Order: sequence, then structure tokens, then C-alpha cells
Amino acid sequence: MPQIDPTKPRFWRSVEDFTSGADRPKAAHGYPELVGREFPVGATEIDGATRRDFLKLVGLTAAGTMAAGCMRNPPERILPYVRQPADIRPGIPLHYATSTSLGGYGIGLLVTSREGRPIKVEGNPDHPASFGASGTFEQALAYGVYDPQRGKHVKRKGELSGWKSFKADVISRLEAAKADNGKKILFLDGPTASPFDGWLRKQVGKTLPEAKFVTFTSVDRDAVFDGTELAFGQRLETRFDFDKARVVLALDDDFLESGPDRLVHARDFARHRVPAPDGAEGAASLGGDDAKTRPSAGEWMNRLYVAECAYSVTGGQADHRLRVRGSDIICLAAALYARLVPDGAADVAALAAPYKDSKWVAAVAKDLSSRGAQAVVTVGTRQPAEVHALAAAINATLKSEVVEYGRPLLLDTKSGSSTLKDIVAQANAGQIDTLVITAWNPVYAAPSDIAFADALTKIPNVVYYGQFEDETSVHAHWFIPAAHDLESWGDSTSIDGTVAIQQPLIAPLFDGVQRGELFGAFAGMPDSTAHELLREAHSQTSADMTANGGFEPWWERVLQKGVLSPTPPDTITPTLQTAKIGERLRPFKFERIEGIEINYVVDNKVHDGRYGDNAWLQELPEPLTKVVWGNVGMISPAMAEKNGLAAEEIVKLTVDGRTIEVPLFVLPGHAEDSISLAIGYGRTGGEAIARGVGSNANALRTTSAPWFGSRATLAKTGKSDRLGITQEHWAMEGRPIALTAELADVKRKHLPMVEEQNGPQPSMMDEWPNTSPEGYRWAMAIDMAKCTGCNACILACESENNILIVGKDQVRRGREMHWLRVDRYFEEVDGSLADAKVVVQPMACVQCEKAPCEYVCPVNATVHSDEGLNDMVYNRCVGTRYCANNCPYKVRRFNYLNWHNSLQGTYEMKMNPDVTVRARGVMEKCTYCVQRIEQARIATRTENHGVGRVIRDGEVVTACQQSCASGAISFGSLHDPKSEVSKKHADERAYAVLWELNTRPRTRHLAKVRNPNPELA
Amino acid sequence: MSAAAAHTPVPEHLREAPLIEGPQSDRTLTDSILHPVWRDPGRGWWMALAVTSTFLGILVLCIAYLLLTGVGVWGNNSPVFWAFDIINFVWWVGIGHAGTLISAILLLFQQGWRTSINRFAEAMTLFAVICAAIYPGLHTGRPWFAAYWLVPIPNTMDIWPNFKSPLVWDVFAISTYFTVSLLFWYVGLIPDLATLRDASVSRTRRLVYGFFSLGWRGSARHWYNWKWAYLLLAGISTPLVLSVHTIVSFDFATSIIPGWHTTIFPPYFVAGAVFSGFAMVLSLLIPARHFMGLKHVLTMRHIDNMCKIILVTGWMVTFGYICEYFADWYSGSIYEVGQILVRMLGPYAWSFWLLVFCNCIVANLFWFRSMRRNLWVVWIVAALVNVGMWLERFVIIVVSLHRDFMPASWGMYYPTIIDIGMITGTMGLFGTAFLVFLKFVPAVALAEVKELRYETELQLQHAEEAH
Amino acid sequence: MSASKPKPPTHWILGSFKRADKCLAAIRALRVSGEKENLDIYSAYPLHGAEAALGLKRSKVPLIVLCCAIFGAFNGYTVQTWANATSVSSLSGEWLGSLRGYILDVGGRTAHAWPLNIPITFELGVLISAFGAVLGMLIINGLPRLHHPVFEVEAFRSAQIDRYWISVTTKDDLKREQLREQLAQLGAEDISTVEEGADE
Amino acid sequence: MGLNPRSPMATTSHVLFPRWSNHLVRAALGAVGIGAGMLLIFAFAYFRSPLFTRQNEPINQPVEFDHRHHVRDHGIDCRFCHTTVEKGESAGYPPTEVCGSCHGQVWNKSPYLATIRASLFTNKPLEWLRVNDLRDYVYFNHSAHVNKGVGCATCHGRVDEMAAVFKHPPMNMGWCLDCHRNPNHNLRPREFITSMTWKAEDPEAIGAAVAKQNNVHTRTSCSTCHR
Repeated sequence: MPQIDPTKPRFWRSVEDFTSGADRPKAAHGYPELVGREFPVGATEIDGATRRDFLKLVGLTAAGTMAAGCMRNPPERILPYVRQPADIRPGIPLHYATSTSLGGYGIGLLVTSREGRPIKVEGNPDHPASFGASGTFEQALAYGVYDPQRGKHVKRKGELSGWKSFKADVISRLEAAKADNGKKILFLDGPTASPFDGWLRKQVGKTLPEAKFVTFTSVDRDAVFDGTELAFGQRLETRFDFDKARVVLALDDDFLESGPDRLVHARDFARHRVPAPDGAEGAASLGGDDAKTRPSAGEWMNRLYVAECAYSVTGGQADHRLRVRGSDIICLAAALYARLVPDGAADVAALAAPYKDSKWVAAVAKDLSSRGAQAVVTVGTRQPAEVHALAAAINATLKSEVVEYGRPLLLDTKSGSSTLKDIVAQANAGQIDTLVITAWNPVYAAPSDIAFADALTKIPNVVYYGQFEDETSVHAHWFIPAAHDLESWGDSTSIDGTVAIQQPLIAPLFDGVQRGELFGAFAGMPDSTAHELLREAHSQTSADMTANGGFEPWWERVLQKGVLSPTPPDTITPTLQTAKIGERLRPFKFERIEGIEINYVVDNKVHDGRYGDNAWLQELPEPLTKVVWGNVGMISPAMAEKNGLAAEEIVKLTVDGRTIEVPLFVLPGHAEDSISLAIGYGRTGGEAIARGVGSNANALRTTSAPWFGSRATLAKTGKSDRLGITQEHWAMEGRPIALTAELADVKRKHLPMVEEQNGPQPSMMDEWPNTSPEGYRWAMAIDMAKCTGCNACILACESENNILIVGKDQVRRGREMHWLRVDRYFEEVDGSLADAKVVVQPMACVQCEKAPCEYVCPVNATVHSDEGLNDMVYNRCVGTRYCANNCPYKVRRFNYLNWHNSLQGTYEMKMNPDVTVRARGVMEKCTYCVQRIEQARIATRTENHGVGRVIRDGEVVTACQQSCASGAISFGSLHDPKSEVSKKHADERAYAVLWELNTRPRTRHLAKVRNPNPELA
Repeated sequence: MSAAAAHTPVPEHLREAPLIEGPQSDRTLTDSILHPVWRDPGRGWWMALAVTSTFLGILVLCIAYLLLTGVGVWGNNSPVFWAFDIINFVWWVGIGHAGTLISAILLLFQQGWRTSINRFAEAMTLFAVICAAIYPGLHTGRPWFAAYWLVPIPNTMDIWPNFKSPLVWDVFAISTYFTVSLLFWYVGLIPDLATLRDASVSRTRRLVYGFFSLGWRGSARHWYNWKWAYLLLAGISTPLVLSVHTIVSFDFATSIIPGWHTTIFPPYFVAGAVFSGFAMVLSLLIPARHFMGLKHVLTMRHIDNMCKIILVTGWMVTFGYICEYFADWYSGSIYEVGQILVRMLGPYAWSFWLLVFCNCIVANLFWFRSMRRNLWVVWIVAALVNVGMWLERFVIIVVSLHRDFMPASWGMYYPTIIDIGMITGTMGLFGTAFLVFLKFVPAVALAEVKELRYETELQLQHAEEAH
Repeated sequence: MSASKPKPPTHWILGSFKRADKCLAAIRALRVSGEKENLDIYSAYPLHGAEAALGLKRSKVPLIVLCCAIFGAFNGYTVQTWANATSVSSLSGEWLGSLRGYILDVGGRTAHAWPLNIPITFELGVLISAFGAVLGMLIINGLPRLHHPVFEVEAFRSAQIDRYWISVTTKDDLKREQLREQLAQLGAEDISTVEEGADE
Repeated sequence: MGLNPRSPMATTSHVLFPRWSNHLVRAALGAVGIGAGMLLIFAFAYFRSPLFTRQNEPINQPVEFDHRHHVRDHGIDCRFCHTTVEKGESAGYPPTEVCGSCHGQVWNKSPYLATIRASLFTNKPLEWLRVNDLRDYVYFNHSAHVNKGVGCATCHGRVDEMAAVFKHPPMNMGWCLDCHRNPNHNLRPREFITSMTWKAEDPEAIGAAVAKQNNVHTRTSCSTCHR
């Protein structure tokens, strides 16, 4: 509740305002703090109700509507608008299409806004890269925009300054730079494919012809382009269409969880992860286009081989997984190359040696070649260019239809650490006067052998533009707080070339500066807003504008759809140059690293560290280890035994002289003699949440071995750290809980385990009649064959249902609040965990028809609705916790303490007003997003003059279902036999978890299907 | 009596020991039994009170902190949503049972030896139930609502408690049990209060005791109705005491959790209750009779009988365990069998084996007369039994919950300092209440002892006349 | 006592005995000599044969308890069934509405699941009958009554300790002396007479 | 002190309790019993009385807006200001410009409207006080009710007769349930939805008809209102 709270920090638009006292919240007027914070610069700006303007105003209604979010009951005030914006109505949610970028590639978003507060992020159905689905990072934007830790002031040498002062400074410098065409001005940017950025760079180029733009990220994709360059002689974008793939070999490639089109990959791969097409409509209903040319003949279900070091999400889906160190992959690739590429064997003989006679390689090679065009080899960005080249060669030889190439979309395809090397050199040579850093936190992200921070001291004027005051900002002369993606105008290009518009949902909460405005300042347009610049950029570039009757109507359409009329991705069919590859690889010798090899992985939660301050992501369980709040050194069980190491034990990890301390985690299926460590932790910047969580892997990484390839030594410290783990027990104990079946058995309908968990369920009591007037019987189906365990659903649920974070210590105590958890079980393979298989099982309240939780509640706080929902009435709950005890699925969560205390300032604006925020001492759980059901009901019941109609199948979409890219979750009503969920319940793989308890869950799980290669069985 | 002994040929060791030792008259009994009430309590009493009231203070602090901060101050978590709170509740209620059993059931069975220990045991029941009653209220997340939403009061929400929930049964069972115990205790107390009124010299005492004795005159008509009331109270207390722990056991038996979902619970919960209750009576009575000079009415024969009851109930409990585990194993359900294995071999196996030792093995010492006569042995065994019964509830509640159906949601439980503070705190409350009781009310039912003396005297006369 | 003309005051003649059998013998003797309802015995514990000697009628307490038990149990069951398994539509509005039952689907259990109502039915039966027993006993005994004529005899305090007392009441002044002598003959000590106030 | 070594029959001055103490005790017992009963009845009544429900308490708004004047005298429809009542969960509060739209011409000098003009010129919103304040965990949706034939006056009373608006019904759960269990007598044809004066000669019959036409079926499941 935005009540006046003197303890809260106050925010001013700039230090000038601070000194002049302009547009500060006047407590005398009794305006709530939040209102003041949101209030625009002056009355003048309010005139002319364009969307941008009311976005600034919307905070006004917060006082009235936020109340719905929390249980507190203050003397309530209502602050209506002075002038009602055209399209905003209190209490009616609005959806705006926008987009965000990660690693330079865009993903379209559809953001739900309540009274001008963005409260929920979804994928934009019209955007090919998200098709309505979204991943963890997209979901987490809704937290990021309200993160109270974000940088709030323009600072000069750490002193409060202002945007105006900065612009003045820039202008003066530009004058000075005119002399040498700005050749001493350098822009260090992150990777981007945004046309707007391209346009801005052009504008900057006009004033500063010789100013340079370079790119850096610690998770670059350079290898992809270098690989194609080696294989085809040109740098090319590589795209995969897994809808066409039947046999996939992923070499250290987590294509389902990482990369610019991971969502598309997940959808297409999952569509063929089931025995037959009909099971795959979940994905189709999410907007996947079925027009795609499908292989007419042959097996529908695909087969996945994975070779990797640490278990990845993709690895968990593998039918056959080979545990190898990162540095062995190249040999594996070479061995395949030798077998598959005609007369390639000679070139790679030396490399292929270790896997020359490998049964695994032989079988995979055979399978790939037998599938030909429907087979593909993918390689992860961690692998060097050579491996990419080998894979490209194999794919070309297979004439794989799955892979396609196009011209690079990134403005700059070189973004590796070499960039930083050059900058350091130039800086030391005094060739840089002004360095403008818009890349994320290079000081932290730089490899340990590049003294980037020192180099910065040699540069007279360093400008750092970032969302947080972090490791880099302390070395910068200027810190410019960046506006969040949901606060900025801009655009993005997805990997298939689709350009999407980025439009702000809310005025910058902390007076962040938008990218456009920053570059605008250097382009000699200091006073034009990002909005104006973007319009200008597109007024020049967009072609089909005239077709739509001029700019304005076209622009309106673009803003509504969020996507510029898609241009079909240009495909290039390059010619393979095996000679070049041989040339490069012949001299290669493979010398194995003795002892333990260190293996760095990109983190699924904080990525390269940029999301370190996002508490949602920090508290998200890592998909395989289920560890929250930090990174761990992952080692194989055998290795742990050999070296007498145990989980949670802290070890000293030393790589050529550099040492960090890290707690261990024993991960089944991990490669021997290697330790894996996620990057992005051990932050020391100003972000309160990120600081001190985990250990900094960048302190060990080197330019020569950015991901693997260097020797590590482990030393016991005698210390240990109790990790925050949301699932302490990995084994299923032989219980029929997460069922799996092999394709062959599914085909011949031989599923004894599943049948055991089905069948009639007699009851001593007479059944409750279905008293629902429309007869709705809400139900859910979760297809474990499609679920990759990527966690997007968990965050979607967290974001939709106001689920609060509890922190590491409370997770340790087993008090995490996620309504939806993704259980991960390891299955021993012939009695050992070495090559354990993984099965993941999303588990939320299954809405039992004979719910054990209900009859034990003394106050009727959890009872059944007439439509079969297991209602949880928070305001009636007294918190005996009896229901949770008696819940066999243990999906209920209890507010042991007042987690709501942890919410501060702006974060409260995130709360979804349609869901009660639970007080201390109250039980909570999933209710199938009942608020969405009720919204749909009211919408349909009030149609055609109140006569109303029945809710159609697919009109109610739960948050988890909406986010799921692979379409593993279906929701609907069982009263309609044609509904998707009814079909899924009828599927031969469908079963009720813990069926024998006769709880009659409304959520049915569909057994996971594996498609093993008989030759390797 | 010794005179009577001379006549009888029955050898000494076979003869039943007397329930009242030494030549006693109504006067001497009044004198000795009321003596602790009159005399200055003495340093020992004050010191004991200081200790117990300190723990009582700790309890108050813990409760304040709990109410201000939330149930999270305890170690409870997911999946172990219930822990010390409910363990202590069940443990205290169980202890209470011995009192009612002694005063009610033994009365119906006309066991003369109950007479001089019943007052003592009933008081213990009251205080134990008070300690127990603290938990069900406080363990909820929002006690201020629980306080009235669990009771069927017509309210403007038009909504009622869910009478299908064993927790509501608990509310009724515990409150009924407390009320009935209180009434039973007080009815028994009225004549003694009258005696105190008339035997005291100080006017204030006479006024106070006079007020609480409600003007009891000891008229034959009074006694006539009084005996009926007392007998009937005993009559309804007997099924009540059985029902209370049965209902408490329903909290677990009606659920579906492996280790809870067991039909054997009601009988062995009751047996266990009596088991622990008698143990508690003994561990309080042995010091009390010593320090209060009541050895002549609280005789070795009383202790001996109680030891025998502990032996019997101990075996009933053991039999209960055996049945439970056999049923689990025989069910063939992997979850039930898994639960047995977890208890015996899991991370909390120590608690299981310790409980087996305390509840099933130690009590067997009482097969031997010498052990039953050795007060040190008796006291230690009694203490161990109390520990064992606490552990039984720990095993049932925590160990069952920490590993139930879904391995993914398994977890461990660790108590916090507040958990410890509250169990010791309730012991403080119990002790304080008990000391106050010993000071102001005759710890032995005077009127009943007199009656007993009179009857034995009559028997003696008849015996003599027979010769 | 509603009396138009002042009645002669009741007199209580009291005497104490050291031995119970003497006391009982005295009562029997007095009954032989025609005293009936106006006799009473006082002892520190329930005296065997006292009620026989006095020829008391059967106590009403058991009957009261029985009624209470039935009443309590009936209410117990009715309240539960009413609240969880009925919903009388005629009840509505601020006052009556809150008396209306609310049928809810609780875990698919039948609304009127009688076996689940047994515990509370039983407990309430017990609770009410316990109150019945205690209150019944007190009311029949006319308690609480802090003051009573017999308490005016200081010596009567021994009744609660180690003596057995007899009381005979009479309104007849002539009879008073005769009774005193009779008591003396029967071996009573501390014989004393109390005049009961007209208002008692 | 212990039992007096002499006989306890050592005389004390007078009797322990005087005769009147019996009356006192009985009186006291009676008082306690009756008192408890009274307390129960009082509590039962209190939570249903306006004292607790805060019914019929006119709330003074920052602007002396008189519904009698606007609704009764000028017959302005509710929806003129409360625009979203048929579309959204909230009925909506008029932005100041709506006031301005009329009062720009009429009464534009009136001192009563000073606050309005101030708001318009300074762009500071008016701060109204909520009259019908449901608990935050209660999700009431105006459109769901208005479209099904529940009239404004049914819940808000004769607003056209209120100088300052006040809460008309108790608005507690029991009150909601009464209608949700048997809505018919509160339904009216949609043309009369905003009418303050409409009276049905036979509410049940008309209600039944409207219910049939609008396909009204109320629910009493918890999640209907609590989410």
C-alpha cells in the first residue's frame, strides 16, 4: 500500500530537481509517496493525453487499487484521474505488446498492466520467437522493473549529479572531439541486433565519424560465426528447426534452455517428444504454425543424444547421454566427422583417436546417417569454432533439413573477450579519451587475466550506463542509471529476423535514462526523447508503411501488434569447404588434461550475472541441482567418493594460481575428473540481493580457457555450507510417482505401471453431484514427455499469484513458497548413479475430488467449489497446518512468518490485485489460477446484454500453461469431451499420481516417453 | 492391627500391607494430613517455587515472542508441519489421564488403595490438561481467529466450523475433559474444605475455606447426594477419559499419512496415556510423600500397585507397537512399509530405539518385588517412561511426516530454542501450579481416608468377633 | 416461608458422639420414639448406614444426570447436523440468516456423515451431565448456604473433624426439653439448642 | 501454625458467616448468571448493529457533492459518472474533467467548486473517501451484478436522497449470502437498473422472469468471492 512512509527513501527525477525542489511530492498535500514518485515533471506535460503521458500519471490510482493486493485495511482514499487517459479504466487489465532482448536477440512480450502498473509478462503470440510462451528471464522482468535496488541517480565520480549536467558535459566533449572526428571516443556495447541501435550508431557516426563501437559479453556466440566461417568461408547465423528433426545429437548444447530461440526449440522439440502428433496439439494451441513442412513418412517421435559434462536441461531429455569433459567434445565431434564425412577421417585422425572405436559414437553415427535429412548435430556456444565447423560439415553431409543459415543479424559478430584485450591495449596506449560502456558490467564479466578495471583508470572519461551501481560503476566517472526494458522505447530483432517494437509500460520509476536518449546525446540530439528518436528511426526505415496509409496509422498498428510485418528470414545455402576444415584440424593434437578439469556453465537463473539482483531468479531452484541462492561446484558421485568429498563441503578451488572457495554438490551423471561451476555469482557490486551470493567463477576464467580446458585443484577447507536445496532427496524409492515408458511399449500399449495407477476408484460415500450450472469440471493435464523442467512455469505462477520470496535461510528450513514445484528424480542405471537418468515432474495442487486436506480443516477454510476446485480461502484460514500434513502431494505452502515484510517500496506495486496477498499464519496453494477462471466467467456471463454464454475450451489459460513453451500443460473443463484436457486425460499415458489413495486428482500426469536406440540398450 | 496380626495364621509376606500405617484416629489423620496446609511451607518449597516459576516466566516470554513473530519461530517446516507443539500437547494430555483413571475407574472397581492418591492424581490431571490446552490454540497461525472460529457461534459470516475435522472434536474433547476433571476434583474437595474451615483457627482462613466449602455441614443428606454425584461423575469420567485420548489419536488415525493412518491408535494411545500418567504420578508422589510426611497414607503398597499398573500398560503399549508394525507390513503398501523402515533405520532411528528401550524394556524391572520397593529404581523408571512416551509422539508425528509419500518433498526437522523453551516452560507452569496446590489444599482426600480407616476398623472388629 | 401469622420459630437440638455406632444407635432410638424427617446426622465422612438409619428416600441426582446426558447428546448431534448438513432457505436476514446451516463439499464427504458426528455428540453428553451431577447435588443439598443454625454452635466444628453429631428440630417448646434429655440419655455430649430465625 | 493443641472447640467470638450471607451469595450467583446471558445477547446484537457495520453514517467528502441535486433534481444517470459499472469490477470514479465538463459553463464561479477548479488547474487529483469499503480479500465485480439485473439502489440504497452518501446495507458476508442463495427478489429488468424509484409490484415474479431471461444462477462456492 502506497501510504506515506517517512522511512522509505524518496526519489527525485534528478539532482537539479532536488536542489530546485521542483515536482517533489508535497507531503503537505497528503499525496502518497508512490504518487509523488510517479508524478510528472510539471502540469505542462500532462496536457495532450498521449499514452506516454498517462503512463506517468497512472501511479495516481495506485492508492485506490493496490488495496486489493494486501490484507491491510487502512482508511481508504480514492484518487481518480484529473483527466482520464483514453484507454485506461481502473480495474480493467490492459495488455501491451513490447519486446526484450537477451544476448542481442529479441523476444516479443505481451505485458499485462493494471492501472498502469505492469504486473505480468507473457510472450507475444504474434511474435515468432515467443509465440505466446515465455522463459524464466522474461517472467522475471516483472520483478526487475520494480527492483528497489536499481540505480536511482546520475552520478559523477560517485557524487549526485544529474542527466542535464551529463548532457552538458557530453556536448562540451563533442565540441572537443570534433577535431579528431571522435576517434578517441569508444563505445563498448553489449551484443545487439536492434535496428534502432543500428540507426543510433549511424547518427553518432554523423557527428563522430571515427568513433568506434565494439561489443562484449562473457557469454558470446562468436564460436558459431567463427565455425561457419571455417566451414563455409562466411560468418553465418545458424538456425535449427527441430520440427523437422527426428535424430538429434547435441554436443554440449543446451538448446532447450539457452540461446536466442530456446522457446521455439522447446516447442518444436517437444512436439516430437511424444509418440503421436495428437499429443502435440498443446504446442500448436500456443500459436505454433502447423504449416511447417513435416516429414511425411517415418517415425513421429524424435531421439536425442547428448554429450556433455554437467547435466543440463537438454541433457535431462536425452535418450542417450554421454558424460564427457568439455574438452573431450572436440574428439567426439572429430570421431563422428571421421565416420560420417567422406574422406574426412584422415584430417581428424589425431583428434578422433580417443573415440575411434567408441560403441556410442558408432551407434550415433549410424542413427544419424540412417535418418539423413531429419538428423542434425548441434553444438553449444561453449565449444570452440572447430567443433562448430565439424558439426556444420556433418550436417551438410547429412543434407540436414533441420539446420538453416542466414546472414548475421547482430550488428557485431565479434563480442568475445578479445574486445576487452584491445580496449586495455588502447587504453594503456592512451588512445581512448572517452569510453562509453553500455555493455553489462565488463569489470565483473572480464576474464581473470584481463586487467580491465586497471585499464579504466587510464581513461580520462569513463561513462557507465547500467541498471545497477555495480562493480563497473565504481570505476566509471559517470554512472547513468539505465531504464528497464519495460520502461524504454526501442526495438529488437529475433534470430529469425523479426523486428519487434519495445514500448514502455510505465514511466521510469527511478528516473532511469533510456538507451535511445543516451546515444541521442552523443548523436547531437540531446533533447529529443527516445520515443521521438524511435519514431524517426522507423519513419526512415520501414517500407510497408505506405501500404498502410502513412506513418501514423502504421505506427499505431505496430504498437498494437508489437511486431513489424514479418520479413521471411533470408536463408543462405553455403558451400562446404572440407579442405579448409582438414587444414585447420590436421595439426590438432589432443592432450588430455591430467587431474581435474574445471568446467564453467552459464547459469539458468542469473545468466552471466546480470540477473543477480532478481530475487525471483535467485530463489528459483536450479533445474538439476535444485539449489537456490548461489552456485555450487558440481562433481560426480564417483569423484566425490574417490577424493573423500561430500556435498555441502566447502573446498578451495585453484586454477593456475587463482583461488576461490565454493561448496560442493554431488551431481549424478556428471563427467568424471571435472568440476562444474556456474558463472554469474560472487558479485561485489552495489546490488543488495546479488552481493555475496555464491562464488565468482570469473575470478578463475581466462581468455585461453573461457569455459573449460584448464586444470583445477581441490583442497578441503574443513568448512561447510548448508545449501538452500528445495529437493533434498533425489531417488523415487521405487514408488510409482513419476512414470516413464519406452516408445516401443507405448506403441504396443504395454504400460503396466500406468495401468496400475488408473482404473475405478470405489467410495463408501455417495458422490457429490456436479452442481455447477454450466457443468464445468476444471482439470489439468501435465505431459511429462514434453516438460523439460525449465522452471518458467514456477516464475509464471509466482508472478501471477503474488507468491513471496523467503530467502536462503528459510529455504534451508524448508519453507519455500513456490506453489508449483518441479520435482527432479534421478533413476539409477544398472545400480549406479554414474549415468543416472533424469525425470522431471511438475507438481502443484492436483485438486483432488476427494481431497484429504479438506475434511481435516476445522474452520472450512479449504473446501470444494461446485466446479471441482479445491478452494483455499485465505481469509478464513487460521493456520492449523493440518491440511498440509494430510496432503500426500505436499503441495501446500504455509506463511510461517510475515514474508510480506520483505516487500519494500516499489515492489509492492508488482502485486497482482486479483489475488489476495496472504498474511502471516495462513496456508496457501495453487487453485488453478481461479482468478483467471472467474475473470473469464464474468466476461462470458455478462456478454450479450447479460444473457451470457459458456466458457469455451482454451478461454481460461493458467499462468503456468501460458508460459510453457513446450506445451506440457493443458487446462480446461472435463465436461466437454472435446476439450484438450479431456483428450489428454483419455491418453493411454495418463495416470493419477498416488492413485491408490483414491484422492481422485483432477490433474493427471502423462508418463514420460523415452526413445532409446536398440543398439545402445 | 498388629494385634489382629497375632491371631491370623497367614504368613507375614503374603499378608496385604495396610493402606494406612500405624494406629490412626480421625484426629491424628486430620492433624497429619492438614499439617502441610497450616505449617509454614519452608525453604525447600520456596526454592522449588522459585525454579518452577522461572520456567513459567520463560514460557510467558516464548508465548509473547511467538504471538508477535509467528509460528516460524519454531522449527516446524514443510513437510513437518506439526512438531513439538502437537507432541507436547499429546504428551501432556496423556499424563492427565492417570488422574482420572485413579479417581474414576479405580473408584468404580472399589479399589481402596486409590483413596489416598486420588486427590493428588486429580490435581495432576488438571494441571497437565492446562499445559496441554496451551498448545492447540497457540500452534495455529492466527490464534485470535482460531479462538472463536472453531466454536459453533452464529456469526454474520453465516459460516460454521467443519464438524468433520478431528481438530474440532479435539476442542470439544479437551474442554469437556478439563471441565469434568475440575468439577470432579472440586466435588471431592468440598468436605475437606469444610474440615479446613472448622479445624483452622485463623479467622481469615476460616472465611476463605468457609466460602469455598459452600457451607458444607456433613449432614447425612448431603453425603447421600454427594456420594451419588461423585459416583456418577466417576461413571461418566470413565468413558470420557477413554474417549479423550481416542479422539486425540483420531487427529492421526483419520489422516492418510503412513504411520498415522492406523486403526490401532485409539487403544494404544489410551494405554500409553495411562502408562505415562502413572509414571508422572509416581515421579511426583515419591518426593512429595517424603517431604510432606504422608508416608503413613501414601504407603509402599500404593507405589507397588502403581508399579504393577505401569508394567501392565507398558506391555499394552508394546503390544500396540507390534500390532501397528505388523499391520503396516501385512498391508503390503510400499508407503507403510517404507514408513516402518524409515523409523527403524532412517535419520531419526535413534528416537525410535530409545523409545523402545524406555517404553518396552525398562518397565520390566517391575516384575521384581525388590525393584518395585526400591524408590530410586521406581523413580528413575518412571522418569524414563515419561521420556519414552514423549519420544513415542515424536516418532509418530515428526518421523512420520518427514518422509511421507513423495520423496521429492522429504525433509528434515530441527527444533529451535523456542521449541525447547516452551516444553520446559510448560513444565514450569505444571510445577508451579502443583506447588501451590500442595500448599493450600490437602494433598490427600481427608474425608475418604477417614472413611477408609473407619471401614478397616469395622472389618477388624468383625474379624475379632469371628474369633 | 410465606406465613400470614407468625409461626413459632424452629429450634435445633444438637448433640455430639465420640463413636459412630453410638450415634447411629441414638438415631434409631429417636426414630422409634417418633422423630422422622426432623432428624439428621453430621459426620466428617459418609457414615455407613446413616441413610438407612434416617430412612432417606432415593436420591434425585441420577435422574437429573440422565436427563442432562440425553439433552447434551441430542444438542451435540443436532448442532453438527444443522450446521453442516442442512440449509433452511426460510432463514435469512441479519439475525436468522446467521442461524442457517451451510452445506459445503468437504473433500467429497457426504454432508450428513453421521459417524463423524459421534465424538462431539458424546462429549457434549458427558459435559452437560457432569454439570447436571454437580449442580443437581448442590441444589438438592441447598448449597451454597454459608450460614446455617447448626454453625451457631461453636462445638459443632468437631463435626468435620472427629465427632458425630445429631440434630433434631422441633417447633414445640415443650418437646424441646424432652428431646434434650432423651439425647443426654442416649449419651450425647455438648447438647445445645439453637433457635432458627423466622426468616430461615 | 498447625492445629491448635487445645480443642478446636475453643470459643471464638461469634458465628463465621452471618445469616444474611446466604441471601448475598444467592443474589450474587443470580447476577452472574443473568449478566453472562445479557453479555451474549449484547454481543450478538452489537455485531449486527450499525455501531459495528458503520451503516447509515454519512461520510463528508472533500467536495460537497450532493447526489440529491444531481440525481433526483437533474435526473443524471449513475453511469454518467460511474462509467465502468457495466464493464469492470469497479464502478469507476469520475475524473475531475467530468465535473469540469458541466461546471465549466454552469456555476463555474461557485465557491463550492473551488476544490474542483483547483484540481483542474493544478492537476492534483481529488481525494474522495471510500464509502462502501469491502475487505481487500473480497472480490466484488459490478459488471457481473449490474448486467444480471441487480439494480444500483438494491445495494446502495436511495442515493438520490442522500446529501452525503452513506453505506446502506450491512455489507457483511451474511448479507451477500442472503442474495446469493436466493437472488430473485433483488432482480429487475435492465431498463430500470439505475432507477432509484423503481418498485416491483410482485418482486418474486419479476425476479424469476429476469432470472430466466438473464440466465441468472448465483453461486455460493468460496472462490466466487475469495481468491
